[in-house]
Amino acid sequence: MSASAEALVVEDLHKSFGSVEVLKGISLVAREHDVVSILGSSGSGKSTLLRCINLLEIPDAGNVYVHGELIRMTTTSGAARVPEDKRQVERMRSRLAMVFQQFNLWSHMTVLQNVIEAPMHVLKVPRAEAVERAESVLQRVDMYERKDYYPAHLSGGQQQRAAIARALAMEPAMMLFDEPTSALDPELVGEVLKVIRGLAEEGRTMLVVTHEMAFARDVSTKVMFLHEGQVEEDGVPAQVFDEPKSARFRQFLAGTLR
Amino acid sequence: MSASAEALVVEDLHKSFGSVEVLKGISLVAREHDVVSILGSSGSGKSTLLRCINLLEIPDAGNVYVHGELIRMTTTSGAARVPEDKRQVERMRSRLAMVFQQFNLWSHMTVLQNVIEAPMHVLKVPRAEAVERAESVLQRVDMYERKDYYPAHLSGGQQQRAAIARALAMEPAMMLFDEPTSALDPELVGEVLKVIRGLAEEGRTMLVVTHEMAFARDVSTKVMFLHEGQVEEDGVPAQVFDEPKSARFRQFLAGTLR
Amino acid sequence: MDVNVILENIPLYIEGMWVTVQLVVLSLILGLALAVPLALVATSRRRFIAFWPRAYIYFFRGTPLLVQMFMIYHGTAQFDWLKDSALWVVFKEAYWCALIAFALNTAAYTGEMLRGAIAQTPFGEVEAARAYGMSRWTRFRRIILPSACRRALPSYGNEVIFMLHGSALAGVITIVDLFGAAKIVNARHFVPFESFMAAGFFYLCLTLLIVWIFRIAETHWHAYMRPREEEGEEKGSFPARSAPAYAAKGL
Amino acid sequence: ARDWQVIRIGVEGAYPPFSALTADGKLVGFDIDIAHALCAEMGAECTMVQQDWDGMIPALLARKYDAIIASMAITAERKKKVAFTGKYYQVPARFARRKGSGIEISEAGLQGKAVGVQRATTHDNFISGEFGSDVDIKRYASQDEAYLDAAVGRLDLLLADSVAMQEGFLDTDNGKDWEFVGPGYTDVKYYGDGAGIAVSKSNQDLVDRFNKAIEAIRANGTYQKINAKYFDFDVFAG
Amino acid sequence: MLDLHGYLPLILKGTLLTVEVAVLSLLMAILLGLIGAAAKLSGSRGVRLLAQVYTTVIRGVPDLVLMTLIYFGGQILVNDIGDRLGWDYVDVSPFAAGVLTIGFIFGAYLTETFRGGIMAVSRGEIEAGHAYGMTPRQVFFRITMPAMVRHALPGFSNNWLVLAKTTALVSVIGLHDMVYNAGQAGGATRQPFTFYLLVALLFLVLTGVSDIGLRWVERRYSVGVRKA
Ligand SMILES: Nc1ncnc2c1ncn2[C@@H]1O[C@H](COP(=O)(O)OP(=O)(O)OP(=O)(O)O)[C@@H](O)[C@H]1O
Ligand SMILES: Nc1ncnc2c1ncn2[C@@H]1O[C@H](COP(=O)(O)OP(=O)(O)OP(=O)(O)O)[C@@H](O)[C@H]1O
Ligand SMILES: [Mg+2]
Ligand SMILES: [Mg+2]
Repeated sequence: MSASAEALVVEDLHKSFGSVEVLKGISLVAREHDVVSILGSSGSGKSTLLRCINLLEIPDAGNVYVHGELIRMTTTSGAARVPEDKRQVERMRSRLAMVFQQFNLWSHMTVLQNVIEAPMHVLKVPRAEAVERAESVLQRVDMYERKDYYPAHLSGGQQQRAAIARALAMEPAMMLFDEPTSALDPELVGEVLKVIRGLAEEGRTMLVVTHEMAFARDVSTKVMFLHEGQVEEDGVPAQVFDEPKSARFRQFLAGTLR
Repeated sequence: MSASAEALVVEDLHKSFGSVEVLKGISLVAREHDVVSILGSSGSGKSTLLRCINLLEIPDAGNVYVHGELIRMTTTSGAARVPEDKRQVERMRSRLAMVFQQFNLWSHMTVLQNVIEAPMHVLKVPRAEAVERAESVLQRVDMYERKDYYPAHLSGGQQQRAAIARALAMEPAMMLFDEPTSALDPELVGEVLKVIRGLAEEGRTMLVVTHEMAFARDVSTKVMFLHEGQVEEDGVPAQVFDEPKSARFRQFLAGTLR
Repeated sequence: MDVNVILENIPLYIEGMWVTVQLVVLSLILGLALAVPLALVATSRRRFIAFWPRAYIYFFRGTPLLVQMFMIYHGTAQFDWLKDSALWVVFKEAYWCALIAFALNTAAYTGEMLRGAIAQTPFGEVEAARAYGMSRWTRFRRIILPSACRRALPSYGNEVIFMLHGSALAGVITIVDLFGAAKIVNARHFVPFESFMAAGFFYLCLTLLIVWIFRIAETHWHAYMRPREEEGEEKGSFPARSAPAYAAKGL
Repeated sequence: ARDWQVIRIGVEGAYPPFSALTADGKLVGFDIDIAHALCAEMGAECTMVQQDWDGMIPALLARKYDAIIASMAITAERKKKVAFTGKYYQVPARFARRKGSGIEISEAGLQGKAVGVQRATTHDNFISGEFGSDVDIKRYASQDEAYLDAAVGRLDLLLADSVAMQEGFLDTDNGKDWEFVGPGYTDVKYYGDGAGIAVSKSNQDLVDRFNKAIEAIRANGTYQKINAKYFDFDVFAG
Repeated sequence: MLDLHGYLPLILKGTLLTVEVAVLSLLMAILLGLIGAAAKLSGSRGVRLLAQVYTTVIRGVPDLVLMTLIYFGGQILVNDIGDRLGWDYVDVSPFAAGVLTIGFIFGAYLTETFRGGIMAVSRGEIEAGHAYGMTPRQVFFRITMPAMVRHALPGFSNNWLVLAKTTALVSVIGLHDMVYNAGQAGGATRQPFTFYLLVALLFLVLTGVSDIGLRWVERRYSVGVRKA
């Protein structure tokens, strides 16, 4: 494998809520075509990490580089840390498409409207082109027949696939998945993982928070285990799963029951 | 194992909603100390079966015997099937304690109040005794410290354990669990399954609708796989899991990914 | 019961009804135009800015419409500078006074309704919009406002009905609206029961008309909240939302 | 039949100087004094029930009180519903205009003018009947409200009882910019036979008692004393 | 600042009357509301229909029109009944008419509030009651009702605030409440704005104080509810 470019670099990220420090210095490098699985027990800070990366939460310290570009932060008079340039953040967000655990589809729009919304109003793609693009991604996730449904009329798995289509339609440089299957029943889990696996095979760069060990082991190029806001273990899947160095991670693997 | 008495017998249960037949003749025998796992994909009729057993839904046809006693049904002038004797139903229900998937704790009562409510007002246990009993079951499920919390202030796993305590306090002849873990995250799943496993080891008679194959295999004495309202496969776990006869069940097992 | 008196006076009632409809429609349009900016400013995170629309809303929701109308109709005449200004052309007429009072009043109620609906926007949906790089204004225009308007629709239906009811107060200050017409019929023929019963009947008809219009609007706008109507849908459909709690409003 | 030891009398309270409310809520005025005098004459105990003009007759019909003493003109239309005593006073109606407005009382002069009257009065009937299509009639629940709107400039003309208007408006601060215009009207078609006391038709005996009492107070000088308290002319003849 | 020309006592007397009318009609409305909600949820079609007509008509007709109608119509009705039973005259005073009308109107609104509260109680909780062998009566009084209070409270508060403001209408049927008295004082002093503003402020005090009180009650009743 040739050394591909660094799609995302996170340096020493810190985040506290009140007096609780949730992220205690996380660093992470994702090259192009990397699929990074983020593991960790509940409350270990996985979601917070993803949300800090695209600045849905403002980190207290640390840097994020997207394709080598530093997201510049500054400090207000009130001592709050804020992005220096809102435009830069909006541009960055339009390149890192996030897929939420709870889908967060816009409930008053049909699937198709959901998918064309951001391309049209963020990327300013003309409507006809946005629709064309949307129809092709919907076909990819096998949701074309449901394009005129409202989110409330879809099953969990269908909603999740619509959310993935919405993200794909942005033609993002990178996709962030936050536990994309944990709200689904076992059969739907399989369905959604198949779609993500397909994206991985295409060579998309992805960060995936997941509880599915089989998926982490088979699909990802890197695995990262968070524990109490720190990276407790990371490496390529074979190494991490077969020779875990951290006692806590070994315990976690044992605790997953199967 | 000595042939123990039949705690629950279900004979040829039928149930339709409108024109859709959801249960197409289900029969089932649970002896004392049996732990019956009910498997099946979404919509196969598992919840409906449990709800028909304690008459939260009225079956269209079929008989239910609890400890050999037939729950008598009759037909009204309006051709609706109704229980012949409401008292009998109430008595039966007080012996088959149900634990709901959505917990259904009474939100205006604390955990302790939830647990003493039915013993006091259905079984007419004096308050002091009800409290004593409640405290002991709360200790059993490790919820004693939270007894004065309201349900909304508990985590999912804690709510589920409170719901189990509420059922246990009725000292029921039998417990019905409807997907007791599907609303929980992986670590809470383990926590709740441990409690149920403990109950099984005590020799309680239980019917458990579940998606956790490991649990079904390790804990239950009988497994039953429902498909489109019919019993597609049943037997002891070893036999059912290792040599499944039904093609559909084999597919179901494969679909659960691990 | 003297039905003939009513039949003879139908033209008067129709005229009054027309005035009522005019008053209600105009005040709703003005009120809505005022309510959107009001709600927007009231949701501002900066307290000092949000204070003013909230104070406005608090005053108009906390006092009776009758008193508000009297303040504008009788009250304005207290000020000589106002009577000498060009504005007097407007305040001189009972009709305009009533219209102003109604519009200010409904703006407060509608503004509060929208503010509430905006505050209730599912957090995840707003966050998704942020995550896709939408700017503040795009988020408001494309996600928050359309979704809030839909949620506010049922309570806005109630507001329209209450505006219709409130408009009967116009009859108190010399305007011959539907209630004013009934008062004239009563005054001429001394038939309070019949004359007001007839007015009540016409108001009931107008109310039912409004309810019907809103039902159609909801069928159109709330498709996403209802179970799909098509045959043979699989599971996963959303439970029908329970009817909105009936929100009442004062006069 | 009742013995009429206790009589409830409906009065208005917003029609100075015939009836008005003081700051502390007491009823005063010519109608009120006459009512008390008549009751004293009849040896009856009277309670005054204040009622807005709009509901005056309906309330009598609903038996909220037994008689109306509220400067109510005896007209044919009203006689269909209630019984009247003979008049207890009569004065003509007149228009009033703002000084210097130059409005003349004619069809052309009234064209498009805002004329204030009290709703359901003889004046309302008169203006509606004679000039209804030409003028913008503003109807008020009480005469006081009409005066207020006239004072602030919402009206071009007022039509009311000349005496009531003189005392209750033109002579007050509110009415200092206003003056009478045109003739006095006593047209029987609209104005009937002066102001009388209205009583339910089923209580003819009470009408008789009131008639006797009116004669008695006119004969014994009580009426003149009350007359003199409010006016410097005889309101009975008009 | 505010020169009230000695009219303050008159206004305050009116305020007292306003409060009296409001409280009495609230009591009547609660009673009618509970009956109405029970009727709407009852098994009998006739009873349900009756309740439906009640709430529809009341919600369809302006308060002012209803009040005028009941003030006069109510008296005629009472007279008719009285005549038949040989009673002496029974007076429907403006006070009684005001209280009856407002109570009657808000009974309909509270019917909806209470019904909505009952329906908002989670089906699962009710089902759990049945599943543990409670009788329907027990489920209603031990589970549904206490849970309903919490759901109905916001609607109830809202209705009370509206009711308090609706009392202003009694001035139109000649009751000397604070709005009526303000009109008198405003006319006599030629300062109507001053007096109506005073009354508006008094209403704000009334609604403001109730608001604080009701919020306290709501907080007490919403223990066990997680706020987003
Ligand atoms: N907005 C917030 N305010 C306060 N605490 C927060 C907030 N968001 C998260 N936390 C806390 O931060 C910790 C980490 O939360 P996070 O959501 O990142 O966990 P997670 O690893 O995603 O867990 P899970 O697997 O349950 O989703 C938790 O203890 C949580 O309670
Ligand atoms: N009250 C009802 N009215 C109409 N249809 C119903 C009703 N309850 C259940 N059904 C239908 O009956 C079928 C079986 O439902 P049931 O809840 O028993 O499935 P399940 O096996 O428990 O599924 P899951 O694993 O998703 O809980 C489904 O197709 C469902 O849509
Ligand atoms: Mg998370
Ligand atoms: Mg189920």
